[in-house]
Parts: sequence; structure tokens; C-alpha cells
Amino acid sequence: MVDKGGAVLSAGPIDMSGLLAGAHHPGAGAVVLFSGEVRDSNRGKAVAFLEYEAYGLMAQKVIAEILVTAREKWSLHIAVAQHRTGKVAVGDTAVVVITASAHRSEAYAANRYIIDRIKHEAPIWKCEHYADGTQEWGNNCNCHSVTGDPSRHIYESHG
Amino acid sequence: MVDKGGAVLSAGPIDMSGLLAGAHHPGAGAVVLFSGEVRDSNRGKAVAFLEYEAYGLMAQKVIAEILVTAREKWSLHIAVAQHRTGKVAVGDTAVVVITASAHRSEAYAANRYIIDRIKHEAPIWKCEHYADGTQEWGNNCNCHSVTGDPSRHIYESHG
Amino acid sequence: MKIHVYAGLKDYFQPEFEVESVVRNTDELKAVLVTINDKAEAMLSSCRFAVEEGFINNEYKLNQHDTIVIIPPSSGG
Amino acid sequence: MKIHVYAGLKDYFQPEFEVESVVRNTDELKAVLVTINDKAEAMLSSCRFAVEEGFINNEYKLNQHDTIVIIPPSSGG
Repeated sequence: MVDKGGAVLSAGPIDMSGLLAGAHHPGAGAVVLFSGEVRDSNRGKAVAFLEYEAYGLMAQKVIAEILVTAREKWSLHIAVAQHRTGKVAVGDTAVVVITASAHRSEAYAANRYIIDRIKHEAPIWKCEHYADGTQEWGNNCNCHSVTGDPSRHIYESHG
Repeated sequence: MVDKGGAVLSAGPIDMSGLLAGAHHPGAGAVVLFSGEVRDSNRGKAVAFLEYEAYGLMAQKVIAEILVTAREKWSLHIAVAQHRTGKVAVGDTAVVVITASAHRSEAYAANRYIIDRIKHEAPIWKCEHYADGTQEWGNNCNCHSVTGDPSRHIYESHG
Repeated sequence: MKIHVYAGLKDYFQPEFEVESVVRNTDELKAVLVTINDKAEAMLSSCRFAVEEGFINNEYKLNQHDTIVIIPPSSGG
Repeated sequence: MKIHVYAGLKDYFQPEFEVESVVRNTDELKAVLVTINDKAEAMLSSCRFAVEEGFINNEYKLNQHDTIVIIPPSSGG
């Protein structure tokens, strides 16, 4: 089953209200939304903005697979995700994940699962542009230093 | 510190988009929103609508205390909650909780903590009105049958 | 002593009523309420009590001028 | 063989370039890439590889007509 939430990558601002408004289901008692937003500082340095690069075709494929897996694993009514590409200002949303299920435990767990996997696995990279003019590619996932395999990841929240 | 999110009880529809739009903070990398919505069935019976009754002054006090506690416990930038009173239609939001923190673990954990405590402790009651014309008061919290004390609760997600 | 009850307790009592008997604590109040409607006994054992928007327990000394709010188990959300 | 690289790898290589040497698997490709820029060695050891939008491992037999995409560790979100 393919996610009906539409595009998982967005070159412009994410319409969070629109996505949330579309995420109701008569059988869902619980809707959980996660918004990953750009903070004003990173490692003690003032951030000017972020810039996201994606290997688009593959990012879509990876995220779609994650959503399908989560939907099946937790019997979700709704699972959608959208990730920004390009420049994202401080305070703006870089990624949103919405899950809906009959009861709340599943919606929370699935939401966390989806964002964790997107962050580790989707071929999307952030470049931090600092207020001092310097820039630096993010390198969040370094699971390979433990697992010895760039394809094997470790998650805080699930096995 | 008192929550600046405004009223915690609402006799009319909850403005989820407005609450979410107000829940950005430059130091918050993670925003989590929970929406508790009215399902179309309960215990196998078709639901027509719900009606929430609250002991208003005390519900406000209890929810405000829960928000302050969560804010301190997880160093949240934002913690807001709003609960409906009166009639709520199937698919509509009965309660919303929004948390924002530097990193996502805290926003998820605090969000879950807040909704769990609201459901167990805030003096708010739902009356299920079924499609067949019958009605029934909800009785979700029966922790006292285990703890022997109506003031002592058991939570799925935290100690 | 004024009593306010909510939700399912309204199936057993008026939403607001007076108790004339002298009751010193919540256990004594519960005993009096059961004499008014013994079907309420099980639910009363699961209720919390409040005075002036503060929860009280059986240690709290009730005053004849208090308004006691009886709070069934929450079912919000 | 066409190579596409992303993100931090662009500090070491052009975004798209050709490798003329015959390489049969990703280990051999990495070895060739290190001869082009030995500073990329550490990062390459943390990268995943893909052909036609599918991840591949070292078992996959590379074809000289393949386009290989080299994928540094994700840092989305």
C-alpha cells in the first residue's frame, strides 16, 4: 500500500496545517505530529540557516518504504511524512511526520520510529550555514562506527 | 512559571492550527503535537457524539500543574494543552497537547506524560452518546482498583 | 454541608444537594451518602473529594460550611 | 563508469565524474577513489552505494555502464 499523503519531499515551506487537517480518520482516536525545526544554534554557534540536499528519487523510495513498514507494524490509519529540501530558515520546519491510530501508544511509537529511520536512512543531508559565514555538512548518523556497516543503524527508541 | 498557552478548556472547536503556529521557539528543534479525537465506535457500538463535562476551575488547576511539572522535568520551551467541553463530533479533536524542546526525545516523552496525566487526573468526564440512542459515562481511570487509592495512578509510559 | 457531584454520580444523586448530618471526614461523608443511595457505594469508593479546588483526603477535617465536590474517576481525552 | 556524489563528498570530488579503471565491486571502487583523493578515505568508509535507486553492497557486481551513487551518512531532519 502506497502512502496517500502525497510528496515526501518539498522544495518550499511545508504546509503543516494542511497536512494535519488531512490527517483525520473516523477510526483514529490519536493523531501525533512531529515537526523537526531549525534551531538558532548548533554546537554553540549561531545558525543563519540550513540547506538540505537530497538524492531525491532514492529519498522518496526510502521514506515511502519506512511509512509502509510503520503503517503495517502498528496498524496505523494514517502515516505521512514530508521533508524539506533547499534553504530552511531558523524556526521553520525541516521535516514533519504525522501518524494516526485507534489508540495513542501506537501513534507515538510509530511516529518516533518513522522520524528516527528517516534521519538515519533517507539520503538527505543538511549543511549548517553559521552566522559567521562558515558552513559545515551535518553528519548525524555515525552508526557505522559501532556497527561497522554503513547500512546497519542503531536507534534510541526501538530495536 | 505559568503556561502562556492560554485557556486549557474550550467550549468550542479547538484551533489546532493556531496553537501549532504559536508553538515555535528558536531554541526548539522538536515540536510534538498530540490530538485526541472522537472515534466512530467504542466497544463495538457506533458513536453519535461525545459530551465532555468538566469541573472547570479544578481541571484548569490540575492541567496547569501538569504542564509546569512537565516543562521543568524536560526543560521544555513550550508546553500547552487544551481540552474540549460540551458536545464533540466524531472526528473532532477532544484534547490537544503540544510540547517543544531542543531535541526530540524530550518532546515525545513530555507530550506522552502530559496526556497520560490529563486523562487520569483532570476532573473531566466523557459521556458516550451512541447511535442507538443510549449513553454511557466513560470510566477510563480505574487505577484505584489496583492502587486502592483514587489519588494514586498507574501510567503505561512512565513511573 | 453542600455537596456537588459530577458525571456518573449524577445517576445516583442530584448535582447539588445538602447533607445535614455532622460528618467529620470523607469516610463519614461516604457512609452518609450510601444511606441516601446505596447503589452509589461502589462508585463512591473510586471517587476523589475536593474542597475549594484542592483535593482532600480522609485526614482533612470537614467543616459544616464547606462545599464538598465529589470527583468520579477521570475519563477525559 | 559514472559516479555521482552528494553532500560532504563534494568537498573531495566533483558532483559527477567518470572512473575509467575496471572495478568489479564497491571495495575496488573505494580503492580507486582514494587514489583520486586520499583525504576522502575516512568518509568513504562510512558511505553507502546505490545503483538505479537501490542500495548495493560489495557482493553486487559492478558493470562499466552503471552509474554509481555514493551516499554519505544521512543527516536529514
